[in-house]
This record gives sequence, C-alpha cells and structure tokens, in this order.
Amino acid sequence: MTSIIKFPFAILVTILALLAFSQPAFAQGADYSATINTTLEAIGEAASSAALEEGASEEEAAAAGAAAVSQAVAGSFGDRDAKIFNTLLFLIGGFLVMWMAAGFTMLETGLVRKKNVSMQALKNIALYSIAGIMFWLIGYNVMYGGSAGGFVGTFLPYNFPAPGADTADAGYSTASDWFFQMAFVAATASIVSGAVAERVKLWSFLAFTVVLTGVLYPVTGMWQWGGGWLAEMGFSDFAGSTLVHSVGGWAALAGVIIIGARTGKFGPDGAITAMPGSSIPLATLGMFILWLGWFGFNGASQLAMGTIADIGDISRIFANTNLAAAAGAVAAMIAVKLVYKKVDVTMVINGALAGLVSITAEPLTPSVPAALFIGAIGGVIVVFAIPILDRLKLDDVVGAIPVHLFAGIWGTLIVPLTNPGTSYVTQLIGILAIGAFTFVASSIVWLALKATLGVRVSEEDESLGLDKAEVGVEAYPEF
Amino acid sequence: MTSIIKFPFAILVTILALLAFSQPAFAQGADYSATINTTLEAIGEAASSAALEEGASEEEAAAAGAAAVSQAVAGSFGDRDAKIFNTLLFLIGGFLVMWMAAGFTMLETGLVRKKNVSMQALKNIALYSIAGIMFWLIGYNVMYGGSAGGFVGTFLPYNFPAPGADTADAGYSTASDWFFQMAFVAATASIVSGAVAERVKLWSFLAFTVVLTGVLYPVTGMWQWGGGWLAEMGFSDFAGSTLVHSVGGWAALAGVIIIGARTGKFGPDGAITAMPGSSIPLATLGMFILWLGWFGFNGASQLAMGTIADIGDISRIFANTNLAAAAGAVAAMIAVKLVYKKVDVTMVINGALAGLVSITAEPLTPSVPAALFIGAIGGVIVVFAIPILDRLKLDDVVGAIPVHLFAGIWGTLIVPLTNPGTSYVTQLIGILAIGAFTFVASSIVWLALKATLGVRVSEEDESLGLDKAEVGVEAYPEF
Amino acid sequence: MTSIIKFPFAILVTILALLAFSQPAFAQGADYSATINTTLEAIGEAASSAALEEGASEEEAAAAGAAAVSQAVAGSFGDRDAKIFNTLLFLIGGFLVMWMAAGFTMLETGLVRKKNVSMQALKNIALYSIAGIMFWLIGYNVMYGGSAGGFVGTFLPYNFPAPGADTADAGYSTASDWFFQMAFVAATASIVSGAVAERVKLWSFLAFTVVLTGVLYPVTGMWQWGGGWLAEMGFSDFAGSTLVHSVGGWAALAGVIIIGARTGKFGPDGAITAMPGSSIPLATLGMFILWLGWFGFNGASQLAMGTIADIGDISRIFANTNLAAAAGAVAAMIAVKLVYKKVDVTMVINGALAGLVSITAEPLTPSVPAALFIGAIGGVIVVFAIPILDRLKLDDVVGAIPVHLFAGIWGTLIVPLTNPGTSYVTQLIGILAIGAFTFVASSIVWLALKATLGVRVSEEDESLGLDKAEVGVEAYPEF
Amino acid sequence: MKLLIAIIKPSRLEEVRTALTDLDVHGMTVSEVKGYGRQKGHSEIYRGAEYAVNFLPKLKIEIAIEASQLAAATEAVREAANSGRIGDGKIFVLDLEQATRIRTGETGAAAL
Amino acid sequence: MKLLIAIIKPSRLEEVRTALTDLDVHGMTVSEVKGYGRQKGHSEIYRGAEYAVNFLPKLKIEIAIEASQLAAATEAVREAANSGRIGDGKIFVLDLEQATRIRTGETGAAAL
Amino acid sequence: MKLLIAIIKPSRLEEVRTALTDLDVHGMTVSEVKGYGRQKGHSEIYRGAEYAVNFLPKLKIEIAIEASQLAAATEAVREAANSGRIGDGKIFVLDLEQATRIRTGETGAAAL
Ligand SMILES: Nc1ncnc2c1ncn2[C@@H]1O[C@H](COP(=O)(O)OP(=O)(O)O)[C@@H](O)[C@H]1O
Ligand SMILES: Nc1ncnc2c1ncn2[C@@H]1O[C@H](COP(=O)(O)OP(=O)(O)O)[C@@H](O)[C@H]1O
Ligand SMILES: Nc1ncnc2c1ncn2[C@@H]1O[C@H](COP(=O)(O)OP(=O)(O)O)[C@@H](O)[C@H]1O
Repeated sequence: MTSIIKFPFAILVTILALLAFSQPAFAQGADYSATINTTLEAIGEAASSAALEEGASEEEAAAAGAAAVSQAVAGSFGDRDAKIFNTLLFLIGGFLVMWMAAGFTMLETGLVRKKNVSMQALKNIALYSIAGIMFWLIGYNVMYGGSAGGFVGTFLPYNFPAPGADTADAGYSTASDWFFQMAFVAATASIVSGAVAERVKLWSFLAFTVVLTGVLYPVTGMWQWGGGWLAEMGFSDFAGSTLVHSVGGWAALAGVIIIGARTGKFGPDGAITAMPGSSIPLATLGMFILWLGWFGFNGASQLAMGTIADIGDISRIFANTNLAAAAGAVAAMIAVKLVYKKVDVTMVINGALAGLVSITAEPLTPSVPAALFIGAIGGVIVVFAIPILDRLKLDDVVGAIPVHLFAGIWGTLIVPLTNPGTSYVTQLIGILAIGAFTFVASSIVWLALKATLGVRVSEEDESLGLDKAEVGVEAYPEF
Repeated sequence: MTSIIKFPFAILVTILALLAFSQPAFAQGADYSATINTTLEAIGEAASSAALEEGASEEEAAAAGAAAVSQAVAGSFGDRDAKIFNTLLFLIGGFLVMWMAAGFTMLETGLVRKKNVSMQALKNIALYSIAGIMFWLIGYNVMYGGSAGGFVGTFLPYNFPAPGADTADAGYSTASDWFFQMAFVAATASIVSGAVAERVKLWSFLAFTVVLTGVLYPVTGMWQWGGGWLAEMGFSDFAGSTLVHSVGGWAALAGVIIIGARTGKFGPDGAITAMPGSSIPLATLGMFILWLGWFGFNGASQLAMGTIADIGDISRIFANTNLAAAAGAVAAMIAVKLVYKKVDVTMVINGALAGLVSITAEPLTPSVPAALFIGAIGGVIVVFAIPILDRLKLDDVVGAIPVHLFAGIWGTLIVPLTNPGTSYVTQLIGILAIGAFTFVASSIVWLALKATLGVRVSEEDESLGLDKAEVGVEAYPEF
Repeated sequence: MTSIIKFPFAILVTILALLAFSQPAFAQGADYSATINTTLEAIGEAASSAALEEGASEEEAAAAGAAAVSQAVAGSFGDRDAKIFNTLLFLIGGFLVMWMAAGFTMLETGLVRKKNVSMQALKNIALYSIAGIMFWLIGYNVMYGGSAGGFVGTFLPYNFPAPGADTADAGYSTASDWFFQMAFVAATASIVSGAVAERVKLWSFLAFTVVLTGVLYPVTGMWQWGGGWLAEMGFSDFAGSTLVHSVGGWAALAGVIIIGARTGKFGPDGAITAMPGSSIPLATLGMFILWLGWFGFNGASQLAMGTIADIGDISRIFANTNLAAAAGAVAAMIAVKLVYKKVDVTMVINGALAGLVSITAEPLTPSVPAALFIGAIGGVIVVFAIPILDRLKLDDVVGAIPVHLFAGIWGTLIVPLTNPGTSYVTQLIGILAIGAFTFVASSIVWLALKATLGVRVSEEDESLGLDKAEVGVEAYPEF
Repeated sequence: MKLLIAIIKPSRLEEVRTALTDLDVHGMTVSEVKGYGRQKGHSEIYRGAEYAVNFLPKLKIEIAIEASQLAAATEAVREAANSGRIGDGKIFVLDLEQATRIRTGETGAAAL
Repeated sequence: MKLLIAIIKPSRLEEVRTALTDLDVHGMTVSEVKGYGRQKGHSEIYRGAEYAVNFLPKLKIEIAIEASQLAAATEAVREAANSGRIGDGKIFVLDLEQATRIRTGETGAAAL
Repeated sequence: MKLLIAIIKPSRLEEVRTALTDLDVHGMTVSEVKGYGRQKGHSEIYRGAEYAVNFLPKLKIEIAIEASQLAAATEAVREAANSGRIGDGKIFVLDLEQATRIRTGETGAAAL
C-alpha cells in the first residue's frame, strides 16, 4: 500500500537521476535516492508512530519523526556515540581507580607487621566506604558546585538524573563523572591510612577520613578541577599529582607528626628499629593493582574519548604512565643497589609508585624520554627520602610521604618542562597554596581529635597489636 | 569523467538552491548538495564494485550499492555502533563477573582454616570450570531456550555463529551474551562452595556443581530471565538478588543441613567453637574483587549501552551499587562495634557484600538515600544473622547464607519501594517459588549424593585437614 | 531571518512531497526534508564559520563546510567510531595483559619456597619494567619496523604522534598498539622468570631479560606479526601460542639447562626432592589473574572491534578461551586423580594455564567441542610432562616449560584442524624455526652470562635463600 | 619439682588442658613441633614427584609441677591424649632443679 | 653446667639478650611458644561466637651456662624480663649433663 | 635414659635423621628455633635503616635415647651436622628420668 503512494515521488526522483548519471551509475543512483528516501521515511514514521502510541499529539508525533530523520541524516549518532564513549571512559576509568582501593589495602597490609594486618584491612574497607558516602553527601558539590575562580562550592548532597533521563548534555552522564571522581577521593584517604598505620586509633582515623573526603580534598580540588582560582591562574595538574597525591601526603604528614612514631621505632641515641612488613607478595600485589588502576587514573583524566584525537591522547597517556612507572622501578632498583648493596624490594615497589605519582601531573605532553626521566627521578627521590624521614623521626609506615607527597611535588613542578602552556611560578604557587591549606587544616583536625577522642592507642594495645586490641581477629591465626 | 556526467544534476540542484538561500549560504549550500551526492555516489559505487569483484550479479551489486548508501544516510552506523556497544558491555561486564571467581576464591581461602586452604582453592577452580562447560552443554538452553511464560527450556548444547557470521540481530553478539550469563552461574556455585567448606567431599561437591550449574540455576533462571512464568507475572529481579544469590544461598542451606556442621564446631551444651579463618588480607582482597566485579554484575545487567539513556542508567547503577556496598560496610561496622565492642573485620567484609547483594535486585531506580538504606539494612542483617545460624547449629563457614540468601531476599522484597512497576506480593511469590524449588531440588541432590558417594570426609581426614587428605598439598608448608 | 530565505525552497519541497505522499505521511515527509536541510545547513555553516574564525580563506571555509556536511551524510562517524573502538580494544586488552604481570608474580611467588619469595617478587617487578623500556628503545621497531617477508626490523626507538596529532590512519592509535604489544613481551619474560627461579642470579636474569625483550622476542615476532617470512609462508598463530609462549618456554629451557637444577632437587640415585611452594592461595590467585588477562591476550588479538563481525568474533574468542581453560583444568584434575589419587591443585592450576596456552594459536575458528578438546589435551600434557622433566633432571620450578612450551607447540600444531586456511607442514616449520632460533640464541646469551657475571648464586646463598642473600628482606618475617 | 614434656597430637590440646586444670595444674607452655616415632611418616606426591613426609605435626607441652603431682599429671595427660592410635605421642619427665616467677621473684613450688 | 629455660613476654627479648651479653653469656636459643599460668587467657568474639583464648604468645629462651653463672644469669633474666605485670613468665633450671660443640667437638664449658 | 638436644643448621636435618636411623634410633622431635652463639648475627638494611639480625634460624632436635646409645648418638649427630663452619650448633644432654608411651602406657626404654 505505502509503495503505491510513493510511486509519483519515485518517478520524479528517477527523472532527476536520469539527467544526472550515465547508465550503469544511473541505475545505482536511482536506486540510491529511492532507498534513501524509503529509509528516511521509515525512520520518520517509526519515530512518529512510536510517539503517537505513547499518547503524543499529532504535532508532537510529526516533530518526533522530523527529529529522528534529522538525527539520522546529520550523523548525530556521532554525537550520541561520543557521549557514550566519554561516559564509558569514566566508567572504565572509575572501576580501575576503585580497584586501587584494593591495591592500597594489599600494599599496606603487606607492609605493616603481622599483628596489625587485620586493622589495616578494616581501615581500608571503611575509608573507601566513607569516602563514597561523604563525596555524595557534600564532597562533590563542595568541589564542583562552586563558581568560576572561587574558593569553595556548596555543602549539599549530589543528585543524579532519574533513570533514563540523563541526556549527557555535559558530554557524559552525570553519575559516571561522580563515580570516577569519587574513586579519587578514596585514594587520597588511603594514602593517609598507610602513613599512620600501626598506632592510630580506628575511630579517630575514620573521623579524620570523614573530614578529609567530605571537605579538605574537595576544597583544594575546587580551586583547580572545580574551576576555582588556581585554574584561572593557569595552574596545571592533569590527573592529580598535587590535587590527589600531595593532598594525601600533606594530610599524612600532619598525622605522622601529631600522632607520633610507633613505640620503639626510634631509639634514644638516634637508633632506628626496622619493623619489617608482614608479607612482601601482598605488598607487590598491591603495587601491581595500583599500577593497573593508574591507567584509569591518568587515562580517564583525559575526560573524553569520543574523538580520535582524544583516544589517541589516552593511548599516549597509557604509554607514558607505564614507562614512568617502569623508570621509577628501575631507577630505585639501581639506586638501592648502589647505596645499600642488597636490593630491598620494598624500595623498588615504592620506586614504581613514585614514578606513577610523578607522571600524574602531566602524562600527556612528555615524550617517552621525558616520561622516563620524570619517573626515574621520582624513583630516586623515594630511595633517599625514606631514610631522611627516619632521621627526622617521622614514622611513615609504608613510605606514603616520599611516594605521594615528594614525588607529587616533583611531578607538578616539572610540568612546564614538557607543557609550554604552564609556568614554573604558577606551579609553585599551586603546590604551596594547596600544601599550606591541607597541612594546616589537617593539623587542626588531628589536634582536635587528639584533644577529644585521642589519636593513638595505648602503649599496651600497640605492643599487643591492633588486631587483638581493636579488631579482635588475628590476620594469620595459629594453632 | 564522472564529474562531467553529474553536471546536469548539479545544475538542477544549483537552481533549487538559488531559490532557497542567500548568497554566502548559497555557495555553501550548493557545495554541500554536490558533496553529498558525490560522497553517496562514491559509497554506492564502492559497495557495488566490491560486490561485483566478489562475483555478484549486476543486480546484486546494485542492491549492495543501494544498501550501503541507505546505511550511510540513515545513520545506521548508529545501529552498528549500538550493537558494538551492547556487545562490549557484555564483554566488559563478563570479564568483571568472571573475575568474581577469584574474589570468591580469595574470600573463602581466607576464611577457612589453614589446613583446608588448598582444597578451597581447588574447589573454586574446578567449579568455575565446570560451570562454564555445563552452561554450554545444557544450561544456556535450559535457561533461554524455552517459550514465553514457560517453566524450562531445552536440554541441548548451545552453538555460536561461525566466525564473522554474527550479525548481532538481537542487538548484541550471541557469544558475548553467553559469556556474560555463564559468569553468573559460576558465582552461584561459588556461594555453595563457601558455605559447605572444610568437610564436604571434593567429588560430591563437584557432582552437585554439575547439577546446579547445568539444571537447577538455569531452571529458575528460565522462569524470569528466560521469559518464563515469573517474568509474565511481573516479578522483578534486575541483576539477580534472588536468581543468583538466593539460589546459591538455598542450595548452600540444603548442603549445610544435609552435610552437617564441622566436627567440633558445636559443643554439647550449646557451646560454639570459633574457627578463625587463615588469612584476613586474602579475605579482604576477595571482598574488593567481588566489589569490583559487581559493577559488571549489576552494570552490565542493563543489557544495553548503545543509547545515552542506557549508559546513563549504567552510570546510575554503578553509583548506587557502590554506595549500597559502602552503606553495608559502615552499617555492619557500627552494629558490630555496638554489639561486640571490637570491630570484627570479617563481619564488615560480609556487611559490604550484603550491601551489594541487597541492591542487586534493583540497582537502578533507588535514589542515593534509598540505595544507602537498602545496603545498610543488608549489612545489619548479616551481623545478626551469623550468630543466629550458629545457634541453629547451621555451620556456614564463610557467612554465605546471611550474605547471599538473607540479603538476597531483603533486596528482592524491597524493590517495590523504589520501582513503581512492581508489587510486594509478586516479589514474595517469586522469592518463595524460587526458594522452594531450589531448596527442595538441592536437598534431593545432596541426599542422593549422601546415599551414594557420601557427602562428607571421614572424621580423621577432617581433623587432618582436607589439604593433606584429599589434595596432598599444604597451602602454606613449613620447613 | 534564515527561516525567511528558506521559504521558497520549502515550498518546492512541499510540492514534491504532495505528489508523493498521502496526507498524514505528507506532513511528516515535508517536515523531514526541511529538517534535513536545516540540519545540514547548520552543520555546514558551523564548520565554515569555525574555519573562518581560525583565519581560513573563504574558499577553505566553504570546503570545510562541505566536508563537514559530507561527513555527516556519509555517516563517516562510522569510520571515526570504528577507529575509537579499535583503539579502545587495544587499551582494554592492553591493561588486561599488563595485569598478567601480577598474575605471573602471584603464581611464581606462590610456587617458590618461602625463602625465595621476595626475590621472585622483585624479579617480576623488574622484568615488567625492563620489558617496557626495551620494547620502546628497540623492540617495537625490531618487530614492526621491517619489510614484508623479512627477518628483522630496525634497531631504533619508537615514537608516538604528538598530543592530539594521532589520526589513527592505521585504524587505531599508534600508542595503543605499542602498549598492547608491550604487555605481550613482558609475559614472555615472566615465563623465563618462573622456570629459573630460586637459583638464578638477579642481575644475570635482568641482563637476559634485556636481550630477550629488546631483541630475541622481537626478531621472531617480526617473522610473523611483523609481516616477515613466516607470515608470507602462511604460518598461523593468532595470539601467540608460539610467538609468545613457546618463545618464553624455549628461553626458559635454555636457562634451565645452563643454570642447572636447584641444589638438592635431584638426588644421586634418581631421587627427586619435592620442594613445595610457599602459598597455594597466591598461586591460585595468579592463575585467575592470568585467566582474566587472557581475555585481553586472545580477544584483543582480533585487532579490531569497529564492526559487528569483529566484535562478534571477539565474543567467540572470549567463549572459546574460557572453555579451553576450563577443559584444561578439568582434564588435568581427572588425570591427576587417576594417576596420583590425590588431586594436586598445582597441577590443576597448570592445567588451566595449559588450556589457555593451547587455544591461543587459534581461539576463533574452533567450535566449542573443538575448543574443549584442544584445551583438555593441553591440560593432560602438563600432568605427564612435569614428572618427565623431573626425570630428565630439568628443574623448572613453576612448570613453565610444560605449560608454555609444550602446550604452546600443541596449540600451534593443531590449528589446521579448525582453520582450513592453514597447513600442518607450515605450522611445523614455524614452530621449528622459531624454536631453533630462540633456543640457540638464548643459550648463547645464557652461556655468555655464565662466563661473565655468572648465572647462579653461591650454594650458601641458595641454601640461605635469595631473600636474605640478595634482597635483604624476608617475605614473611617472623618475630 | 619435675618438668613434664608431652608430645601429643595437635587435636588433643583442649582435652589435655582441661584434664590438667582439673588436677589443679595451672600453667603450661605449648609449642608446635614435628616428629616421628613408631608412626613413621608417609609419602606424598607433589607435582608428580613422590617424597617422604618423615615428620608429622605434633604439639609439645611443657609443664612444671611439684614432684608430688607427677604421677597424677602423667596419668591425666596420658588419658587425655590417648586416642589409641599410633602417633599418640610420648611423655618425658626431667628433674627440675629450680623455678622462679619473673614478676615476683618467688622460687620453688611457689613459682609454679 | 645448667640449662636455664625462661618463658618471657615477646617484647622483652632484646632486653634479656642485652642483659645476658653484659654477663658474658654469648649464646642462646629462642622459640615461639604459647602458654598460660596465673595470667589466664581471655575470651574473644569471632563472627558473633565467643571463644576462650587460653594461650598467650610467649618466647622460650634456652641458655646453657656454667653452673657458676647460674645465679647471675637468673637474676639478669629476671630483671630484664620483669615488667611487673602478670604474665611476665618463669625461669626454669635443669641440670645439663653434657654439652658438645658440633663444629669442633669440644665438650663441657668450652662448648658453651 | 637421656634426652639429647641438638641445635643444628636447618639444612642438615635430613643427614641427621638418616644417621640416627642407621643407629636404630627411631624417634625424634624437631622444632624451629632461632639462636646465636659464636656465630653472631649480622646487620641488614630495611628501607634504609640498618638493623641487627641477632638471631639466625636453627632447628632444635630432641631425641630420647637409652643411656647406652648416648655416645654413639652424640657422635652420629655431630658428624651429620658438621659442616665445619661457624654456626653448626650444639649438642646438649639432659638426664631423662622417665618416659611413657601415651598409647600403650609402656614406660622406660620400651617407650622410646
Ligand atoms: N625417641 C624419641 N625422642 C624424642 N621424641 C620422640 C621419640 N619418639 C617419639 N617421639 C615423639 O613422639 C611422637 C609420637 O611418637 P610415635 O612413636 O609416633 O607414637 P606412638 O608412641 O603412639 O607409637 C613423635 O612424632 C615424636 O615427636
Ligand atoms: N607450671 C608451668 N609449667 C610450664 N610453663 C608455665 C607454667 N606456669 C607458667 N608457665 C609459662 O609461663 C608463662 C607466664 O606465666 P604466668 O603465670 O602467666 O605469669 P606470672 O608468673 O607473671 O604470673 C605462661 O604463659 C606459660 O607459658
Ligand atoms: N649457650 C648457649 N645456650 C643455648 N643455645 C646455644 C648456646 N650457644 C649456642 N647455642 C645455640 O647453638 C647455635 C649455634 O651456635 P654457634 O656458637 O653459633 O655455633 P658454633 O658452635 O659453630 O660456634 C646457636 O645459634 C644457638 O641456637
């Protein structure tokens, strides 16, 4: 029936085509036009019928049909697909960064002593959970709900569009962005957890985590990624050498100072007691998990993969991230060998992680040799920084401060080497501003906790081990 | 040459354009139309030449050309891309759910005693392998090869299209769907494995796995996801709180009852012997793996990501899934602290998992507060259910029944709170029907095994440990 | 304003439409055409304005507009999206294969004795790092920088396009391909690491890794995947049963022979000392990580997912890969049970891995029964090969030679069973050529190292354990 | 005073502890050991290679008691640890010259 | 010669070792043990089930010394291990009939 | 009866076991210990901090034998455990007052 009514139109098209094409091409040309029209008509009719069935008026149906045809012809699936790709990037990147929570847990349970392993596991589960809840409750809006050039967003919960209602006008779906950003916050809290391990009180640590993930991280995050004053000034921190890693490092440093060292760590006459970690394989596993997760951390910080240029950049970021980590590991290995003769594997683990932190501020612009250089310096930094911290009687159990704070500063400072749009001065201002805020604010929170809940367990509990004292479950029970 | 023959057509188009556009727009308009035609012609010619080269007749070639043009104009790359996206969703979701096999393995090897760890590893490798083979051999067709409103599919192996021949008419490739669904079956079998650990006979357990993954799970799966009678009745279970988790839980409960408790677990005067797990870090790792895998479990159960609405929903599911788990962990942590003073980390692990199971029946419609509520109740359920099971002398080694059965029921029951298209009565019917079938059928299988192979190892082997008795390899050998 | 000037055109279109459609369809048809034109015009104008703003001449602007319209109409987002999909495949596949580095680490740390665990972790971190650096420095160009039918590429570093500059002309972004290929090289080095564990000198092993990943693997890789002489001859190795696994196996075999067995492994009268691995759960975790990574290994070796046919094939590869592994595990389990009565889980782990290696040469063409058959034979091979190697006094700590070399040969040889485009003779030639080259070249390198650095630690260090002797950190320190 | 050293099967610890508590012996020290005697080890297979498991896991219990309690304690341990199967273990008795409680400095029977 | 067996709290090892070194006692053997005495265990909760932790971790130190050193060594250990809290441990002394250094075959005091 | 306690290097266990079996001594108990004597520990570096490893891993072997076997057993252990290097260990001999086989209740030499 419909083929009959289309007849006159087909005739017209055929005549036009006859004028335009030679015989073989003609046959095809004619067919093409007819097919195009048939197809477009079908699309339009399908859309308008669907609209009618859903109870739309005739006009609305006609509009829906027109929109569908327009979308088809204008190739706007390109736009649809770009938005899907962008969202997919956040989801994949997000689950990779979420997986880093397991990486920190393995790294830290491997590097604390046997008697504090269950506690370290518990703290990491709890902090990841709290980070998610707090970043929904206020964090996201503190970070992204502010005005351009500002200092802080709004203290409101964050809402996602209703099911089926997300139109991805920002270029990606709302919830995928939240998910991806949330995983970053959790990483920051994990950094603190490792540094203050083996003596901090469980509930004080969790209280600190609430403030860190709900307020401290989001505030400095707002300054840059939330479009605040640092962003306006031209500070550059691609995936968070400073915004994530140094922030975690500063908060950890404040904690380490205020909580104090583990009992027995530093002897009276400058003696340092080594307190070897309980499981090297788990620490190594943790490092590999973090390394894997970092592809999400840096790669998805490109924030878009709906164009060939974007996914090309993501690929470049993957390669640079991997090579900086490799350089960090190799450089640390060589430095340890030269300085200490034996190759302490925990230093190499820290070296790889420092390589990763170093490249995070700018994983895109460096050439491969530059990425190798940036990562290698990061690796060397930790080898020398770890004993220095010890000499300063700062007891950082897993090396979080050298890896995340020092390498984070290094990575942020060196951005202008490869990224011409940045300046060393602005980088320094950003580092100092974020460092000062986070260190001071963290110190206040730690001191407030010290004055109220108390921040460290009793000496007896510490010597017994937190697993027995606070968790009640030994990590590796014997007979 | 071809530019010459298009001349008359271009003239006509130019005239039409002259009427329609002002001068600057005209030039472009004219170019556009010509370009469009050139492009379409090239596409059509390329397709028909290709067809000719492959030995097609002239008519076939013309048809191929027409189809290519039609596809191009109608934006059917949108359709192609949607199908690729859908398939990709299944593949990514599938490998994430496959990875849950490692999660269950770590959780269970961490929670059994040292002397049964190798056996638990062996059983998990074997069950994942068997689940794959059985779900190909009959399971998939038992589940998806039935008729609408029916009770069971066909008992036939499943075939994939030949290489290159899959046209994804269902919206996704056939094998990707199989792969994704297969990983779910394996999860069900893992649930049983944890509950009956430390005393079940290896080969009896494997025999049960064969029936569970080949028949039991697929049958109740057919009722709902296979389009059977429950689906027609309006039962709702988005990603399987009931179809996967409760089914595993019921099968485990039947096993726990029929196999009996571990020797020494329950003393004569109501005394309960704690049998602490061998490795808290591995149990924690298992939980994180499961948490990660759950993004595939729930997210890819959206079954499509080829539209902005679909990927927006997947994003929402990711966020809700994560937050329900977080709430489960935090709620369990607080409940444990209040009830027992020390914070047993294994309870918190179970709490997070219960949060995940609870949200699985409906991860899309809940708002964030609702998701937090649903997950938190799940977390609290396990804290109270675990000692109750002990008092009932039901010996569930890893807490599989509270986590998967109880939280699974809770999650399924609460769906109507946020999903208006569902009813509490229908949810209850579904829970009861699936529970009754699975519990009865599982009991029959366990009893049959008890009467033939025997279901539990000798008391001597149990006291020696299954690793020495049946595996011959200690998990952590000493000097 | 623009709506006014489009008026005459709309009238013409309306008249044509009047001739063609009945009333309700007419309204829609008319709208469609107008919408199409409006949309196309907008696209064209946007592109040309953009070009003008960037300082292009009017002609260039017009051309840009025309190109944009042409792209929209011709659906060339299909092309863009295909390239994004292909690149995404490499990135996802790449991170999954990268993750295999953790799998090998866990497998190997689990299967060596407690006193050598830290060393095994260290070696695996170092080899992954070195593989990345060497494959950038020369490896990639040795492998892919040669001419068709040739024997070796060029010894030059590899460069990626500048940020934003990758146009993915090859169908995918340059760096994504490098990343994916790099992860394969690392896998090869991991294979060697496991076989020669517990007695090889750290720095000699690393020196061997430099040559293996920079030269040996890339050279034989060039012959096939680099388009060299084997490829021209018709050799077929889809994802590297021979190119990756056997190459690793041959290099390992040379090492095992030249380095010699662990002290005490083989007694004077043919006695074999069992040296049980330190952690079965970690070995099992390693297997699951490898299994997961293999979906990237085989799946992404399809090299494209921008068409429905490609992603359909990838899905098929996922299913076949999974089922071959399952068959390998189950077959090994049954074989071990029949031969040895107890079910040694380390044999089942090796069986699953052998199933994976076996299907790697051709994961696409086999039907499910064929995939099961190929995997099962692989699983059986290891069960019998492991004790045979022992009898030959070849001390392969983790079973790397049976799993990767023997099953790799089997998988490559059996390709013609399901892939009609291949021949047994050519497969054999490829296996022999690559084997001969790798074995001889590896032997030369090992012998050179033996003559210079020395390849094994002192007997005292071996008995003390490499952790204490060379790493200085015990894996599981006690009080 | 005497030092009673019992080598027992790991699964019997609870029984032995209870039996001694009933006897008013309120202290003991336990360690994990491996051993063999009449109950020889057996052979196991690991990755296809047969190997002798010469040593089986046992617990060693050390109990310092007054000489007067010796007979009763020996008997109590024997009964509690006896499963009637080979490998049940041994009880060795040494003379204990001196005992001191670290905290208080008490010595002799008072220190036990 | 005497064999001095001390059961101490794990955290006191370093102090004891130093104290003995100061006394010119240059050898000892340590093992991980669990025990109870006056210091009873306590109850813990695991997955909601209360259970008794009867044994607490201790270290056992064995030191072979000449009889003449006994008093001084006992006192040194006692002082170093004493935290004044319950569970500090015990010192047992056995008569050591014979001692041999494996490497040289020296016996008696020369072997210590 | 005598209780022979040998502290040996872990790698020498098999040799010692074989030597004793050849002497018709068919029982022993082994535990993991750490110790030092002439062979002092050494210093290691962990994360840049030097620390003393005072204790080295050894095995402690306890063998209950008839007095008549003492000389032969001591010699056998000495030979089997002797690598000629520092740290080879010690053999201590205590008087064993009484031995009981738990399973049968046999005492004295019959219980060994
Ligand atoms: N002569 C011995 N010296 C030291 N310990 C011994 C001796 N004989 C047996 N034991 C210890 O006693 C344990 C049980 O001895 P066994 O002879 O197997 O049991 P049974 O007395 O029931 O025959 C052994 O595993 C070993 O630890
Ligand atoms: N009668 C005993 N026999 C063997 N070991 C004992 C005895 N009494 C105590 N011990 C060991 O000494 C440790 C400390 O003893 P305890 O009585 O708790 O301390 P305190 O002497 O301070 O009261 C115990 O854990 C146990 O290992
Ligand atoms: N005085 C002692 N008391 C107890 N154990 C000792 C004593 N001296 C040595 N040992 C044990 O014997 C082991 C070997 O002793 P050492 O003196 O190092 O060897 P050598 O006899 O070859 O010089 C030590 O590690 C320690 O366990």
